[in-house]
Amino acid sequence: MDIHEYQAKELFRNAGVPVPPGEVVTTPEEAEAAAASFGGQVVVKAQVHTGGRGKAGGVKLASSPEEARAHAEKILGMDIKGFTVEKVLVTPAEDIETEAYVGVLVDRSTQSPVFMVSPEGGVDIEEVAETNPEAIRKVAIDPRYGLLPHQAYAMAAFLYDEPSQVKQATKIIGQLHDAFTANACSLAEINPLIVTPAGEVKAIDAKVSIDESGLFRLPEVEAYRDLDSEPASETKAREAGLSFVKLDGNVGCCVNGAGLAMATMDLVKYYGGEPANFLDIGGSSNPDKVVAALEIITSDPSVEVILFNIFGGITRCDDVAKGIVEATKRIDIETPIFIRLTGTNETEALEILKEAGFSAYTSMDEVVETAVQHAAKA
Amino acid sequence: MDIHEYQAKELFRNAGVPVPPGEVVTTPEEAEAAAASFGGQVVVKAQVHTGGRGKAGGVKLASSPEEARAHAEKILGMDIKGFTVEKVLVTPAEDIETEAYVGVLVDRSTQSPVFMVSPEGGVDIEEVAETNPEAIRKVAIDPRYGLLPHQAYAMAAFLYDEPSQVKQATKIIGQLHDAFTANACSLAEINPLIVTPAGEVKAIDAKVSIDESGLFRLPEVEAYRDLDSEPASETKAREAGLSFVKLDGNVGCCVNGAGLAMATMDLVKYYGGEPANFLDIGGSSNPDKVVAALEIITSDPSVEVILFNIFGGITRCDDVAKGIVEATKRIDIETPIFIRLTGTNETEALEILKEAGFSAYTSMDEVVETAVQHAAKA
Amino acid sequence: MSIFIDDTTRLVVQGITGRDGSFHTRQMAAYGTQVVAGVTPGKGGQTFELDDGSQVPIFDTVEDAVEETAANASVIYVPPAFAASAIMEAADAGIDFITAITEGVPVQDMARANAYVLDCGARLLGPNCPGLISPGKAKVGIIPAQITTPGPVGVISRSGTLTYEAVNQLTQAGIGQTTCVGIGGDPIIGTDFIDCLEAFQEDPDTEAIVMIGEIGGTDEQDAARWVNQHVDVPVIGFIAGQTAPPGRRMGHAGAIISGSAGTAEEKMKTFEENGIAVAKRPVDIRDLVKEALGV
Amino acid sequence: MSIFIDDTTRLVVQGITGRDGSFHTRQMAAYGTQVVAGVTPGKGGQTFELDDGSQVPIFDTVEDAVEETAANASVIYVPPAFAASAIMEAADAGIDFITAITEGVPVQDMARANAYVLDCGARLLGPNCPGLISPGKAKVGIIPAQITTPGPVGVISRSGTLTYEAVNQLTQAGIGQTTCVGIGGDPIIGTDFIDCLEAFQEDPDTEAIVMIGEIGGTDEQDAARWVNQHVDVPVIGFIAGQTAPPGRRMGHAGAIISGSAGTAEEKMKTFEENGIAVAKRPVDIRDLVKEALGV
Repeated sequence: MDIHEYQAKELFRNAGVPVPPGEVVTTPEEAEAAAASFGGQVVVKAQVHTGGRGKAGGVKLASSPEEARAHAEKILGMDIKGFTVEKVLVTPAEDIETEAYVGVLVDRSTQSPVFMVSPEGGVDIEEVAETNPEAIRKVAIDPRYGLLPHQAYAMAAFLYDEPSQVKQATKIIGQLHDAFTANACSLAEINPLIVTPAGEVKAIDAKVSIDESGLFRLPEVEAYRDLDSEPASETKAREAGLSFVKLDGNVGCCVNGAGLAMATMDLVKYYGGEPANFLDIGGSSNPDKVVAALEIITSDPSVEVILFNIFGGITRCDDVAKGIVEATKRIDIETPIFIRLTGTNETEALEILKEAGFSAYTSMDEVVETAVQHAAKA
Repeated sequence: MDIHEYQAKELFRNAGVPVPPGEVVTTPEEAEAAAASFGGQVVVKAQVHTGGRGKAGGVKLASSPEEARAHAEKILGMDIKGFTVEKVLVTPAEDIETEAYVGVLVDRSTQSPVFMVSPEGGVDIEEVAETNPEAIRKVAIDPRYGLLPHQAYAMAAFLYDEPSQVKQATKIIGQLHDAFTANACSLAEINPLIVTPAGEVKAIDAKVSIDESGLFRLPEVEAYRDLDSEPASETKAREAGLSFVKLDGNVGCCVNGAGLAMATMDLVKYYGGEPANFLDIGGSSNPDKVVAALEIITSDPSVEVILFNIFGGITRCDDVAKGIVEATKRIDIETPIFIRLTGTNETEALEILKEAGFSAYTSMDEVVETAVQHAAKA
Repeated sequence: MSIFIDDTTRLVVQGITGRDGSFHTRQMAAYGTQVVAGVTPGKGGQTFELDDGSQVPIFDTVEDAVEETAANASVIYVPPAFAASAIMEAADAGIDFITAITEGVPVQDMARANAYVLDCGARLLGPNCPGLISPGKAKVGIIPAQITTPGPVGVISRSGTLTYEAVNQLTQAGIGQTTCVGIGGDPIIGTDFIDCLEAFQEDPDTEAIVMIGEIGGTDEQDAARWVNQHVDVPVIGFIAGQTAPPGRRMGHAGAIISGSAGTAEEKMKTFEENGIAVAKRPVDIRDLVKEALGV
Repeated sequence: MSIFIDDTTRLVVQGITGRDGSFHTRQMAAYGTQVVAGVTPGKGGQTFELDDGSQVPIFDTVEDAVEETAANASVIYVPPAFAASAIMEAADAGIDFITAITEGVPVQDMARANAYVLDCGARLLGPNCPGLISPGKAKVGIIPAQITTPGPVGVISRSGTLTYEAVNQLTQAGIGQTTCVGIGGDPIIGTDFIDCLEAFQEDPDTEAIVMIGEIGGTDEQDAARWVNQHVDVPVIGFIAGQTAPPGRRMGHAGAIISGSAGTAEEKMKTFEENGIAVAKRPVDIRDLVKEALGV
């Protein structure tokens, strides 16, 4: 789960990281008031779950409250890579001597948290990694010991020469690690970590992703979830216990299992179609889930056909078939449905579906090809 | 550093361990008032840094405030194994169904904290270890991982059968471990951990030793140090940065290095004498330390002779000799002093001492034998 | 032969009295797996009845179960909050092979648990995996046994039902399996492709290997290079998620393309570069295996 | 020969600019030890001048020092609050042999640091120890070099000045040492008696071993049993603290008799039972060594 900059800054502040103050607002008037309360120059920053806000014009410096209001007016409602800006953060502008990058993420290959730090901050770290890999230092954190003091120091000394800055950065790296572990983060980064002309080291941007699996222990972080920032269909899917990702095609997919769901999407593409979504209904044959899945899929006006691909292993195919029949009774669906069911109790399942008037297939390729052809005709 | 039961209970309470309330008082009147405020039966418990309080009559049940007062009167001022009772803890009496033992200590052989638990609590655990070792379960805690949930559960399940009690004890074991690590304990134990007739698991006695080396991080625990409970000489030694332990003999010993100090004491005994103390002045030749050492030794009326045994390695013997001469100028000492100095700058040192009128030796055996003979004559 | 489990495996089920645990215990036992013990804290001393009426003793702890029944493998069906602890408990009790079915284990919990398993010298499969089956010998986890049959193909997969799809097609074509292993879809897992490849490479009965990967991470690439250097039998690969957009998690916690790494295209390219036959569609897996085995 | 250190040892001094660190760096270098680097955070790039005018480069981190100077041993003179971290830093930087002189390191810090050193495959001596000297070759720590001389006796001790006493007597009697090791007086230490015994047993030049123990713990008893089973050369033992009362800490954090274990009497008894000649007085050590060597 991605959270907004202002929320990430709150987590960092709680861990002791020096982060300048800020106010999140949803109207230009509030932006003006916030700028006035801070005095001096402020920055107005779009709060959206995507990078590249700056290039898109979502981050603006304002010299006066009036200017802040004008910027907020432009930024609020702006579309950045498909995300509509609903909130802006107003924060005092800082004088910047140097910009560094400090981040920590769960690394799959070392199976541990890994810090990445670079004195070249303020830019995309992936770019630095490509153009100047020597400017990045990576330090794996042994999960048995956590971040060790000498590791934090060595990273800080890689960023700075000035002992006072090294000292401040050592502390901040430790605090960032605390925030990372306390909040089940999969990623926590400060970019840039700046040094002011007075020699103070501060975090002026913050990015955090939370491991969804860790949220059950963190209701206060779960509360950060911004439902406005995701399609309503994804919110509904999550609430129904489904994995759903909206895509741009016209073949609505409903599959059990994430791998099979991806393979089904791929096969749609293989036969010349475009999947409208990723949807994993999981192992359950609960009609409520099937209803929710169908509601979500049909709420997308682009969807021309609905494709079920169910491999009955532990899940019994006849249970799923009953669920589909039950679901289509409960909601009115005009979109044609193509169903493939195979595995446990397949014969009974096909019987149930045929009785209810559905086309039913046992081959994955056959059903996908048919559905794609149908969608192309629509 | 040993702390009192009431202090240990405070640390445990801070970690969440269920500990009945209690009040520490220094007068019978206060004991009566405390008993009245709790109502019902109370226990009046001597607060001293030694075990066996019960057998010595230092723990008494009182059915009324008046009785609590009477008990406090007897217990306050009582001598238990050389410790004078200055404080008593008044605490509500608990009904007890079962008594268990739960302790954790730093174990030298596994180089890690080790838990010991036994369903046979309320008695000396060393006794249980001898008479019924199967009633004790030991679990080493890997310092890389800390106490793991399954370890806490397995210990609790060893103590209790009733699931609710297992659950409570699992939690308490975790809290005890938290208290142990947060307070640099070398030992933290609950004995007994009781179950009340209502099925509640509670700690009704607590014992904690703190690793002296960890105190620099824990000013609030350092403040627990009870100067009344140790000889004034030991307080003075600690403040002067000396290691000092008062003993019962008449040969005052002043040595550099703990091992050599013990070996010197042993040699005093070997030649038929009795050491009056253990005293390690460390590696410093600072006259202030020598002054403090001499003041401490001479404040013991039993001391008949003072024995210096200095091996000059890094410490230069001439510096120590100067320190001794300087020290004896600053304070007036009538007790005869026997000095052995050997090692770095030994010749210069012996010169300095002879000039100041001291006997000076280079052999450890010779000086000890001479000092012991002199003490025997005194 | 087979890898990791066979008819000598003595299994303890952690969470045997739960909904999933009890269901799958019956399935595993019915398949012939030696289910020797169950663990549910607080239910030690009770027994769990199998379909044939025989009783599996339940213990409070894995340690007790190992002591009483000499269990050497465990399978975990406990809720996510307790899964990492259950894994560590099994490792601490001396279990050699631990399979964690549980989905949704916090990834930082897993980092610690994984380190612990290694420190104990045990092997973990999962979490968030369907487990494994050595057809005709034993099954640990939730793979439907009826889609498998004994034979010469080793199957390794990050997915569940996609694996069933592929295995089912093999079985229907008369091609059996030595062992089918689901390694799971989480970012941090115990046993990875290379561990399985190594085991299959050492198994004389495995004559071809199927690797079913997906987007996210670079495990498939690493595995491909390992195949190139160490594997003698033909390897057939498939990658799910060719149409997955970057930055979006596709169900599995680990199925997410971050940055430039982890795309299906990249993985398939690396497969090809390292001599792995790449199946474009699931059904191609069967055909490529047939070709490789010459049947 | 010698154990742990010799003339190939390349030493980095952690805390080189501190009071103790700077003094002993000069002493060690003057003895001929190769002091190749110093570490003081914030002073990287400066140099430390030895008595002969040569300059030792100072680095911010041990990692930098190892990279630039190929140091393979470190000695630690930093304050107690930072000592455990300094130990872990040295181990992480790939140092093989770490000597921690610092006294007063919190024991729970040490438990973690010790585990870390083992995980890194390094060896730690100390903390709270005088270090070691291989006479004529190298000295690491604070043992006064002038009381030692090359020869056939290996010395292991939990104490500082008591060791000097014993070694001095050997030297004055013309009996030299292969290596004198002070293992330190803390409850949790890196290298123990058995580690040293093992090293001396493998050292062809060590013809007799002196073990100087003290009250507290059961290391001496364990060592005595090990001697009985594995050591071929004569071993002479001494235990300090025969007159120490139970329950009182005698200076060293580890010198405390708890319960029935750890008394000097018990230790001396176990020495005798395992064929170790027991010295009653420090001066007897010399005489027993003479007897053992037949000189």
